[in-house]
Amino acid sequence: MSILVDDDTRVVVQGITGGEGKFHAEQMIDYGTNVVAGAVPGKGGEEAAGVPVYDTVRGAAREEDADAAVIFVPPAFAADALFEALDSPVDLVVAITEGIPQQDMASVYKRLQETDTALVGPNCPGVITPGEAKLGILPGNIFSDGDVGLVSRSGTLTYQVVDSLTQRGIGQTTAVGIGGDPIIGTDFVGALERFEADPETEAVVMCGEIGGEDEEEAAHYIAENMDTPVAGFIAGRTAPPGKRMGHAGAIVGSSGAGTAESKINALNDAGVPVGDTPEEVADHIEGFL
Amino acid sequence: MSILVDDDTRVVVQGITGGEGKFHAEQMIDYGTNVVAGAVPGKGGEEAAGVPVYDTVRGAAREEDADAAVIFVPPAFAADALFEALDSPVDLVVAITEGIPQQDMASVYKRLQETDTALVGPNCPGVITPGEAKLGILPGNIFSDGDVGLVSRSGTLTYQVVDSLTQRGIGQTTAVGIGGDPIIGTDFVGALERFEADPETEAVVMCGEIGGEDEEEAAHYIAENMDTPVAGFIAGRTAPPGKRMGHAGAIVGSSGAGTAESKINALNDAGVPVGDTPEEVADHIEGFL
Amino acid sequence: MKLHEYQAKGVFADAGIPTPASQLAETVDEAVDAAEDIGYPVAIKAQVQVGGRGKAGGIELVDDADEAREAAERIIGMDLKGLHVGSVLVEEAVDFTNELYLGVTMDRNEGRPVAMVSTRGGVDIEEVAAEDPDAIAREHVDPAFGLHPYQARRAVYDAGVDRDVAGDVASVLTTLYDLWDDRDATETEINPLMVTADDEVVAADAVMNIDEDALFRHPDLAEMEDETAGDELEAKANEYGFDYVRLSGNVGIIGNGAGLVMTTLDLVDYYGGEPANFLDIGGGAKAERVSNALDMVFSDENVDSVVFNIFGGITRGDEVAKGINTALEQFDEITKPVVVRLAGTNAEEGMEILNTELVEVEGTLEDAVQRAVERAQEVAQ
Amino acid sequence: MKLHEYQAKGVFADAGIPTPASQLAETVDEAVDAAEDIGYPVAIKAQVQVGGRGKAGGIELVDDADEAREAAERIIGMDLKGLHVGSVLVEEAVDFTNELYLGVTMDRNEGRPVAMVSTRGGVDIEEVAAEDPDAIAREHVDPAFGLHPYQARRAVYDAGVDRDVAGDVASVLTTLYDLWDDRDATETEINPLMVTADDEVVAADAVMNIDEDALFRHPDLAEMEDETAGDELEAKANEYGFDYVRLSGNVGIIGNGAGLVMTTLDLVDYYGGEPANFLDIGGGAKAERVSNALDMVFSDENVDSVVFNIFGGITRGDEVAKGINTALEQFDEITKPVVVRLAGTNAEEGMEILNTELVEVEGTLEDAVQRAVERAQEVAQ
Repeated sequence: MSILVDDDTRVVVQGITGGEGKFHAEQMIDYGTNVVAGAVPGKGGEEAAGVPVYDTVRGAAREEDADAAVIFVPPAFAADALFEALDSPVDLVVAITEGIPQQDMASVYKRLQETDTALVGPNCPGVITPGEAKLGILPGNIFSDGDVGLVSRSGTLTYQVVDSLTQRGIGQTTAVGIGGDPIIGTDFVGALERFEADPETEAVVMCGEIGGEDEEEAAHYIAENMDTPVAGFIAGRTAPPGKRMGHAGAIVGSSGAGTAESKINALNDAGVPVGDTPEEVADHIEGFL
Repeated sequence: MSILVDDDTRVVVQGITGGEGKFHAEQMIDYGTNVVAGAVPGKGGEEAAGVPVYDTVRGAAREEDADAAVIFVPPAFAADALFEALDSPVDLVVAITEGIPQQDMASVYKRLQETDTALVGPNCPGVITPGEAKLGILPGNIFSDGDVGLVSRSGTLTYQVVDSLTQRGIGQTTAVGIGGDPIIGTDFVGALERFEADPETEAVVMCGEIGGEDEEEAAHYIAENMDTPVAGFIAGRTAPPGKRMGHAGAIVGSSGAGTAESKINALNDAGVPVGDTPEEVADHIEGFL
Repeated sequence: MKLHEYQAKGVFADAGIPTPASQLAETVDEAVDAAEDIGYPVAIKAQVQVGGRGKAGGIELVDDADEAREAAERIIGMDLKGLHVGSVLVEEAVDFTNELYLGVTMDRNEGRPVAMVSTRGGVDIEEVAAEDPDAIAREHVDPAFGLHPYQARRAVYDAGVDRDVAGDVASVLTTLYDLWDDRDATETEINPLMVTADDEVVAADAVMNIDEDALFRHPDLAEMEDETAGDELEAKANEYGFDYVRLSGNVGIIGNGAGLVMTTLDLVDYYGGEPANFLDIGGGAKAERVSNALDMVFSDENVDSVVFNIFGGITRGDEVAKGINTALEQFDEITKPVVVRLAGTNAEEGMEILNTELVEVEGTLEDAVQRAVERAQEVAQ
Repeated sequence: MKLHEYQAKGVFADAGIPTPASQLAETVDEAVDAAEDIGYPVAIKAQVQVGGRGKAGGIELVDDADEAREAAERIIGMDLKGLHVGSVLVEEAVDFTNELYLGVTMDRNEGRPVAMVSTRGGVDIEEVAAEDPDAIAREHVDPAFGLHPYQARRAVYDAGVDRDVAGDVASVLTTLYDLWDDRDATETEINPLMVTADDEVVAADAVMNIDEDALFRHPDLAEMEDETAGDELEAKANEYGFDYVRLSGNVGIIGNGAGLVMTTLDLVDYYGGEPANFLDIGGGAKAERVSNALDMVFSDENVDSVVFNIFGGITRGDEVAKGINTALEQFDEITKPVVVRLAGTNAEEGMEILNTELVEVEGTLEDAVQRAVERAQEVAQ
């Protein structure tokens, strides 16, 4: 089993005729993902990455039964692409785009609450269920099929941890990059709920970072609701207050809100061991299995 | 029993320091309505119609346990007053104001869908449960307590029908003026659902008029879901197309949409007798009881 | 409130929608001068608030000054479906390969606006909607967000608009929605939006109806209202603040409350008469409003009798009756028979007070209407 | 991107928020002239992007030209909390009876903006929030609707603002929200909004931070950015398009991906070193970006060693290694020890290719960081 995506997921790629969109659509298809269509206004009737292109996401959803959209659209137009995906409708939207204006995302977030669609991202590497499907830009070859769920705000940090796991022979059910922006769709709790409900996921890695209170909320959720063991990692212990550390969401408030310390304490209080190094996280997971 | 309002309803009057607001607040109180407060920005701490005034509806809801708001606020500010009432929150809002711009009401309507509050109006005479409470401008003395529910898009037409009923000794459970605007809160179906669920309502009068499709939808609802007998009246048989007959919502489309004929046919098809005169409606109701 | 074509085109053009070159003309000479300025062929278009102007002879395409003069002479001052033509729009004739329909209106059943696109422009869109609903692509709009760009595009692609002009058409639709929204319109429409051989789009007609309840925030549009007023009596009603609609019968009707006045009209018809008007004087019945209302129906030549139906609610019947008496006494002569019916609070007291030398009194709505119908028939004979 | 006080005040004043008379001065003479123009007393305020300017000696109230000159001489060019003061704002001193706090920011936990009002203005609002949260009235805003008028009023009444100025304060709050919304701000704030004895309100300070991801639609604000850049290296990073933050340690850090770079910083600290910077070069590792990144850390005097940590995902490790080699070869001399660690796809192949005459190679992140820390300690000794 898995969460969010599997080999039945029928994917439409928004922005499939752009450089990034085309390259990663091909990579997804190579990985075995069931990419059924692209959607680009004005390019309906053409073909890209070997799949038909539609002018609208709704066209792709209707004609090709697409039920998930992956968005590779430049930041200035990404919010509109998100609104379109939500209104097509599809069950899952994965938004890869980095740099979407915060207020655009607040509008999208409002609409999201009115729908039943799950959003992953934006500013995320995507979702992968090893051996079945990947929606996004994750390097498929470092993942392996197995029992550990993974949820992370960061791309390459995820890869780092997965690499450690895979090298120890520990595979993954699904890995979800929830994205590094301040306003995102699926958050830690959203992903953890799904992992908890997935009978095949035996343990979960949760990679957080400074900024916001998502990790604290997750700690609360884990303490109250989870039987599946969770090991954590929090990046940004050395980040100075008031500076944006790469991710728009990775910022400690000038008053000290959103520190790594607060998150680590919350997780520890919830019984979640937090590794000092990525290898230590893998050690904890190995201990759970 | 009754629908929407009874002697437990705790009313805050928005605009209670204005001429209309004050007059009708006094009338409501004279009728026995449990008016507990007024709300007027900048007048907090004052008193009007014998009740305390708050700056905000939320203040009145908190301090006086108000659970229903009646709005007497000029059209330019009425939409904001409606948003405020919906966000206080209260269970019922009755908007008397006539002449609210249509687009303002579309915005309010959107917000209304996101809440659990019932809205009656705008551009309506209000709601009365004879002998218990009246929220609005209806002349209390023509109503009498009894078994007939009444729902109408028009004020004085309601009074005309009620007068006939009362003169025949037929009293009312509750009378609801849903208002003559194109966009309203509680519509015919909304009111009919409540009357159907009210064990004391033995028959219902429904006064429709030209414009829109609410009466057709109500006919469909009655045919599918109602055991309580309904008698109807439709005003505007002689209205020419394209002309607004007093009410903003009372207009037959230039293509012939929203005619009295269509509504009368729909009601007849649903087994609802439609009177040619108000007296005939009273005859039908007398027959039901 | 409906804007004239030339007014709506002005608003559209200011917002960046391409419109043909045009000039308004109120005299034949002005029309010919305008045609010469613009260059032939031009269309001469009657500026009246009614659909189907073309079929009714209100639009003519002319190729030279003689034809322009002839057309202007015929159209200016003509009676078009009952309306006097006071001016014409002289407009560059556009060569087109396609005609599209674009419109934005309120879908009252959904409580939200809807934007529409069809490739079957240039004809009555209501007919298209009736016979082939799928020929119109519709996008319902969340008023809190406005028309999303993807919705404008989707409407255009779903309608099957040619890919080469799709972007421009989507952009016009977006502007049409924004105008609808910003100017408190109840309807904005371009029918047809012409597509030329070199893939330009041009609004060949323009409809813009404004929500009268929102005019207070659009003083510029409110000013245009003076120029759109049709009937003299309707203008007078505007001034008095009455809801008034003129009809073709001979029984004048005055009442309070839209539903009750409509019902009174219906009863006049039901009892064999013909209503002359809808006149709602609103709440209460202050002497001044009553006399204004009477002034209106008395000055309508078609009216042979008047039924005056007031339901006293909060305002008591005896107060209403005093108001009516005072109003009646202001007239030197009551030129047409008036039948009054008072109902509601203190109705009996009211009817006793009424000056029955000036008016007839009936106890029920049905009786009052029947009496007024009889009196009208007597007068008309 | 944080605007300077004078820039934010300019934006607020243009939007109709009352601000005191003020002039920007870059020299002592300009400052004195400005003070004379405005009339005493005036405040001389250092224009630097840091809180607590007053306590740090960056703001002085002066009563005559001598005092103005003395203050300007002291403040212009001073080092304030590590930042060079290049200019001062000379501003009319306002007599006040009350100081309010007004602010709008994004509540990221709720995913929507929040507007705030407090009567405890003029002090650090974060402290107020911590010790007495109820002293701040909050209204969460639905971004699709904006701040409703009732919300602005409610925040003001709930905060307990004096009834005589409530309307004006609500109006300033509405403007503050509109600015936040229209200009893609992440924060707009007035602290304090001064209330004068005759019930006028004046914005005595102004904060406006702009979402850098939205600058593309605000060219006027983007222009102000040039004037707000602080550190020279941070300006260079902007130019190269790197996410870069300068820190105080001596281990330079380059990597790809925010989370992994943050982790590398944390590990440097964990293994007893001190990170000199955060530098995320983003996806892949093209030679040009690598050499730009190296250029940046090499030109930081504080840096004694560099750890270069790349996780090759879609981009293969051997390609990354080639990019690093090419970049390194562009330098005449590698002045500081560089420890490279490659991971991910084709990592082993990549590490074999690396030019180990120019860099040291380690197989794990932990080893690479420890090595770089050691090397920095060696160099520093």
